[in-house]
Amino acid sequence: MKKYLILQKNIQDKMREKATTLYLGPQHPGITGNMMVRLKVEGDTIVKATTEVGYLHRAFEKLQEKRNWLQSFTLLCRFCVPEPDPVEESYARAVELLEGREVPERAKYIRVLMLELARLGSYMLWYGGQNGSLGLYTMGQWSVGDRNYILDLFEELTGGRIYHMYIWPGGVRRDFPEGFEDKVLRTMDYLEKRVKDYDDLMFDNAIFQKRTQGVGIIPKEKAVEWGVVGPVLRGCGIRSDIRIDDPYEVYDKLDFEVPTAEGGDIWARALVRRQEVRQSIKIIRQVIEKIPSGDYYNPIPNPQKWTLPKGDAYARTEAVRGEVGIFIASDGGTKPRRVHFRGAAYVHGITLLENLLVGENVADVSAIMNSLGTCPPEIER
Amino acid sequence: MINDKNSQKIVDFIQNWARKHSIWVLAYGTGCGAIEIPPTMTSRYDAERLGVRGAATPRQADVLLITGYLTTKTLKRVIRVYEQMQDPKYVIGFGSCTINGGMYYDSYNTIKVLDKYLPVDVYINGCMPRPEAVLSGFAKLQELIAQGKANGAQKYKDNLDWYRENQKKIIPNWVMPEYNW
Amino acid sequence: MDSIWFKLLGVVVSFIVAFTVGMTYMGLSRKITARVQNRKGPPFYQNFIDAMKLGSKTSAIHHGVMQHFGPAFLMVSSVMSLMIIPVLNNGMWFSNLNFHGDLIFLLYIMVFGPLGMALGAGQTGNPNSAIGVTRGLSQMVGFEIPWVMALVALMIQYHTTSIVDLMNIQVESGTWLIFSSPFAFIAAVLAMLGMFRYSPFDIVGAPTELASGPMSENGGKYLFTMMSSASVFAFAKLTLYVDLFLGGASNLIELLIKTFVIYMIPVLYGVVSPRYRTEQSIRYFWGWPTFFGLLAILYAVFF
Amino acid sequence: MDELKTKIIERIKANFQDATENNSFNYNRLDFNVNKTTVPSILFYLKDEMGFKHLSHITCVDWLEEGELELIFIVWSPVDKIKVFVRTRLDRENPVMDNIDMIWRQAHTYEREFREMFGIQFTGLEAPQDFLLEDWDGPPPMRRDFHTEEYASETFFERPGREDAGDVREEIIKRSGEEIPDFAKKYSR
Amino acid sequence: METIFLIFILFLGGAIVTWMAGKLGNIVQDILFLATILVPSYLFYTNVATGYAIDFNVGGIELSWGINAFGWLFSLIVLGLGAFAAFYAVSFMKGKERRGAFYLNFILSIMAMLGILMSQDLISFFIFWEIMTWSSYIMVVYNGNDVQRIGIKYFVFSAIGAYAMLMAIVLIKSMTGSFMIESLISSYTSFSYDMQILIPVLLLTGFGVKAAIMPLHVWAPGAYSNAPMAYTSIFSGSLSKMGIYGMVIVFTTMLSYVPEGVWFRGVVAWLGGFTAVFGTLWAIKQDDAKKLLAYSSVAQLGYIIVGVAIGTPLAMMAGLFLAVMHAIFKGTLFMVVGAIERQTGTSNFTEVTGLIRKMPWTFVAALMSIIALAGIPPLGGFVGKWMLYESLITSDHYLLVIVIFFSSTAAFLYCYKFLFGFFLGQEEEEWAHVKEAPALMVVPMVILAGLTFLLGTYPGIILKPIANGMQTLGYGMTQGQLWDTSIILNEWGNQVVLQPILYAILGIFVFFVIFVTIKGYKNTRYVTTKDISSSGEVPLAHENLTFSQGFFQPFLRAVEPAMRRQIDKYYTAIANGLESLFDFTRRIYTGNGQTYAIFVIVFVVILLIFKNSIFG
Repeated sequence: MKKYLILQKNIQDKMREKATTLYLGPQHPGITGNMMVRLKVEGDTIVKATTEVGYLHRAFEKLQEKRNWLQSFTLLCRFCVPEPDPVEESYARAVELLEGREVPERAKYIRVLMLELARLGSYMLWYGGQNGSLGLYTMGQWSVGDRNYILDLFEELTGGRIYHMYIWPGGVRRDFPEGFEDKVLRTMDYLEKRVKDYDDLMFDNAIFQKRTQGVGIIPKEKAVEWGVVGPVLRGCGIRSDIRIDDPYEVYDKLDFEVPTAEGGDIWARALVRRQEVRQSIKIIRQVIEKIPSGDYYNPIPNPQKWTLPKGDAYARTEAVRGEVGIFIASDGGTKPRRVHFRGAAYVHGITLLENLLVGENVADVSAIMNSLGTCPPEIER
Repeated sequence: MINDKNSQKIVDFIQNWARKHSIWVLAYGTGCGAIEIPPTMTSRYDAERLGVRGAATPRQADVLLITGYLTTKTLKRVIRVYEQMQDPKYVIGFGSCTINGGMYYDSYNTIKVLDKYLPVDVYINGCMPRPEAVLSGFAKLQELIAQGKANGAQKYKDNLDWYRENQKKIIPNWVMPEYNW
Repeated sequence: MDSIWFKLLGVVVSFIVAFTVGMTYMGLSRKITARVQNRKGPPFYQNFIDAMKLGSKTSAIHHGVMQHFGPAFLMVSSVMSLMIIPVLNNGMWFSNLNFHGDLIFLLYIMVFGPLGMALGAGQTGNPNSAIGVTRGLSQMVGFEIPWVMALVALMIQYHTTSIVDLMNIQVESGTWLIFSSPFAFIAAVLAMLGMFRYSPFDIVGAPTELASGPMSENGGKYLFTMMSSASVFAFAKLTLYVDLFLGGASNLIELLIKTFVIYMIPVLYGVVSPRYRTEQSIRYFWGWPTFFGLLAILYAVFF
Repeated sequence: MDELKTKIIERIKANFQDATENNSFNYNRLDFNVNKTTVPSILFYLKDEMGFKHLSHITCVDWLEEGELELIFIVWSPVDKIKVFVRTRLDRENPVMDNIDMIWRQAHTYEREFREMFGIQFTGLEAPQDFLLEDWDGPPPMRRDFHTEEYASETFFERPGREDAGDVREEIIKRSGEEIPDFAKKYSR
Repeated sequence: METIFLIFILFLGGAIVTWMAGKLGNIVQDILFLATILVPSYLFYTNVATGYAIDFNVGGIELSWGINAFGWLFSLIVLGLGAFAAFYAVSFMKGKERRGAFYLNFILSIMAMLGILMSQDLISFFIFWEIMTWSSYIMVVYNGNDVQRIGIKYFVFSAIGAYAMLMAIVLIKSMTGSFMIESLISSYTSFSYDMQILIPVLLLTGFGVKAAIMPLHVWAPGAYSNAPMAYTSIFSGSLSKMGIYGMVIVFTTMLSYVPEGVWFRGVVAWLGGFTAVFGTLWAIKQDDAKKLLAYSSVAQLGYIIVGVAIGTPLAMMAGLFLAVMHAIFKGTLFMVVGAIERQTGTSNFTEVTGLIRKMPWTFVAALMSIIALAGIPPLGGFVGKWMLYESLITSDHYLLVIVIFFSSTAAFLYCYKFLFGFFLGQEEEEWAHVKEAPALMVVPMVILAGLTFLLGTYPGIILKPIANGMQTLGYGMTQGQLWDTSIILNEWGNQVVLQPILYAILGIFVFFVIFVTIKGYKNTRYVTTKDISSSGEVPLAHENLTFSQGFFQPFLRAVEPAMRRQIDKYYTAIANGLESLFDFTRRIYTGNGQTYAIFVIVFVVILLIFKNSIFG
């Protein structure tokens, strides 16, 4: 096991260092978004890695203090662009927890549908990113192209491809359009077919296996302590999923499995994600099957005058990258006192990444980052 | 011999035609708009059929795509990258936030008007612009290039002092090699 | 007909042919890759436009004289290879300098360019370039072994080191060397995967790690020269394979068909492969390809 | 759930006298208010003795009117499936807090952020001063007495907006020469 | 007086006078030094004809000095490189301590090498050999650092070689009754079978140490890198060639008469092949330029040994041509390292960087020699490499050619490392003050580098003396058979015509350089190496952007299994074993006179048994 990395004191040292500095980002094809990893390399082995963030700091949490409870949604979905729905859902649920507002059953099912569709879409991007980082660009072309079908569903349901602002406190913004269920099922049929193609191209590929097995290993016994969450944690062989452990919406009424894989390397994480795509499709089918009819929205009062009781709430959601959560604190006014977002990448992208990269090969940095699901806007907000 | 002026015209026409159909976009996702770049490049929208293609380093790139809001920290890098690009070079402002700050109008860390800091050739509005909008932005840029009107780099060169003044207002700690074009 | 000016004209003509064919092939490979990826893809002449655009860039920077010379080194390598590889087995236009078509000389002139380019990349001072160069050179040591084994097998089988002789042998006997020394062909083709630097052997300029590796600092006219050189070189290499194993070609159409078939091997293999790390690719080349090379030598010695 | 909560409260109260609990939630959440000096030890205790291995979140709330900053540590037990909030209050004028990144390494990141955004000094935190911001010389921006709108209008250029709120599509068409597509016409005012 | 004696007297006297002349001032000493090198060389080339020899008698031992065409070829290496190195040394030694000792040993080495070439008898051969060894040993320990390890290693191996040679000489004398090389060769076939094997083995061991062949190469990297660079250029360039000289004679005279010769040749050729491979691999690993070049020398000597050992006309010619080329380019490269070390104070790649704009002429010399070393046309190394490959292929050494080719391709790696490490990469602040080396150092380097260029196109210049030399060794070769002024051929009749290739390469190069230069000339700018596309970031002052640590790590990782076994370790084990043996011996020496007497008796008995069993 690698030694725990401790930031060195002599950062201000003016002597020329021995190790070569490589800047991976912010302008770099291999970086996942706008962030920077400062690599110190000797040969092609990394001796030290420092994540630098802040290129995307838009002060969301400051701005949300200036918006009322509902206006926050325009900002919320921009927290993490590939998969904005879990953030919206967390926020809506946190508000509901604080206010004690009931949500209709149908709305809960629709939320689950949204979350799982978002999960699928995000996995499609991950397919592209993970393979792009290893040089298999065909996979990215396929999966990102197929992701458009999911975005089409979003577009029909919510009006937006990427940003939905669909899940609101008290339910969802609008009901299914006519024939939407069929479209969802058709899309799922198509994706199931495609996922098999992906397996052929990616998981059955000897080079992919060679490149990913034994790279970026997270030790199982340290994983929870290091703050590893989501598929990355399940890739270490630990069965942990907020959908099961701390169930929200209607996940406890749905039948699905939480896949795990042993090893803690990129390959194990990829295996977990491979299964999760299938589980998501299964959940979506169940949602379409089980969704009750009825009201989809428990209306909130005039947002300009809508106040929440003093107190705070914290809601967590299982996103693709892992656990995301929203903490809100209210002082009893029409605007939040504090909204604080917890992203998985906040841990994965900084301390965990810095830790994992030491001793790895330069060639694997991008693959490791992609397998951890580092998403810089989530770190910087 | 051909008249100098006419031959220059023909050469310009051919060069602009080539530039128009070969747009190498610098791989720099400065903001959240970068999420619509992969769909634009991949199978459904396939920008490569217009000659749009990614370039890894600024030395090889033609177009700097500012995908959304620019924080002050990123602005510094963007300027650095822009100045390392080789003429002729173009800037596309992407999304409302580059035009007027968009929803970040009151944020303390993002710039609101991109064209005060960099010469923007084409703005694409929307938050965020759909791939179709991005493609239409590229088409607009192609049109401008063909007409020889996409001369932001020249504007930057001519008004360097003015741009520098604006930039240095935001970036107090200015340590960069001089721009010597 | 033997005058120096005629030869020179022949060089220019074959350069133009090589440039055009190489560029078109690269464009076609982009098109084919796009079709595999469910896309329409750029037009097949997209590479010409890219080259023209790069050529029409108005400014360029360099970090010193070696970077300035780098593209010229590359060009020396590719044009020299083109000149000593007989393009057609009876074309007087394309005969160039082919009486020098010595295989060992070819081996060395083919590394001339990459090494010169490496010097140019080194002078930029960009660590990405330097790392890319070290990867490229290491990988070169990898694939040169099976490649040389294949060539040595041919040499000892036919007692000549000249490409022209090998071509004539095929014309006279009517049997392509691909049939009479199949193991050498396998080893050579596997080595070719590395030579073309398509996936899975494209670690040299892997974008997700090193931006574009040795070419990180080159733009505009430098990149244009390199692109042209790459296309000429690609054509030269393909012609070499056709000359050595597929019996050469008596006219351009035949040559185009044969080279295109050979060219599709690395392209199609590359579309569905991620890239190897450097040491993995070296080990790959020293595995099965070298084994086939040994087989080829044994075959040549004992049969 | 209630049994579990009482058990946890008992154990915590037995070890940390200054901890006051808030057990008013009907879901898996439990709050403890402690002094800031107790925070490292209670977190250590929760992590090592009671199975709260997972640090879910750390957050900071600025109570400007009360002159205090509230730090909240949210820990989660994968075994008992319960969240515990450890809350403490710091003086707003001179916020000093013990560094806890030896308990959870990821707390390091939170501490860097709070140092920058709220001006909380964590004793023994070894990290570069800048985290999200670069060359920032104003007050800590997440404090409620920092007014972002004023700062933005002072620092950045603003594009002047339109005077009226009329329909500008005609104007745009005139400028660009494009036709309004048919589907859009029915929305015309 | 005979000119031959005059030459040696001038050398000897000049050496001593130069040594003493330190008090007269540095310039006088320098001039004396140069004169001592140049005047005898001039006399040698003007007055000593090839094939001429004088016999004389000292104390009842018949001695014979003279030069044949083969020796004359090597004298080119010795005196030619010696003269260039001497000019270089004058400037190199400016302001250094112990100049007198340096000059003395330098001259003695040159004299000893010339003496070896001129010796026609084994006694004077051995004496000159020992002078050469001792003078070079003093140079190895000249700097005084690491004498324990490096000096003793060199000393021990030289001693092993010398004793092997001495034993062979004694055996020869006991069998032929004469020290003359002629008589050895003529009566070799009449030796017993054991002797026919033993004498070449002993002689090859002796020569192999100097030629740094594989199991005996251990001393070379340390010794080459530890001597002053001005001397190392002749140490590696000429001194090692004396081993080759001896080997060639052994192979072409004795071993060509006996059937075991083929077997010998095979073993030595494969040893040479492995020397080339492992020398190259270890060279790639080095971070110090001196070490790198030292290992590279070992590897290059491996090629030469392969060519010499295979011994077909083409192979022999390739080996000898490579020997000449190696003297030129390796001499230059050591001079380059010396110049860089003099100007910067270090020869470590991880420290020095970006000197190309500071030391352009040194760079030109280094570039040319490196291209020659790598064997890339149109420079001289290519001719040698080509002939070597062709000879191996035509003489059915298929696997050896793969081994050699591997080593030669892998050599590109260290070649690039050498150029990149010193000259390319970031131009750092700490080396901003560095200036070009003095003219007296630059000019020899550039001229030598130019020679590689000349020989690459017109190898006939040097192939003619080589063919002449080979004729005296029994190879009948005429111009046009395997070579011409600018054409090289193999035994199957395939040829490379070098002249048009040179013109073509130069033409294409100049054309495209002009193209790149005039295209957009006005808007082409030079920017500093700090202005690189580092992902949009501006690097901090203390951050190192030069890639110099672990340069070829991925490659080394791939060949790691081959490099795990280091031959040094076996020697260390032997040394440790010997140490414990000595420890044991020390216990035997109790100080008691009677025990000593017993030991002496036992020793004599063993000697008698040994003598009877061998000499029967």
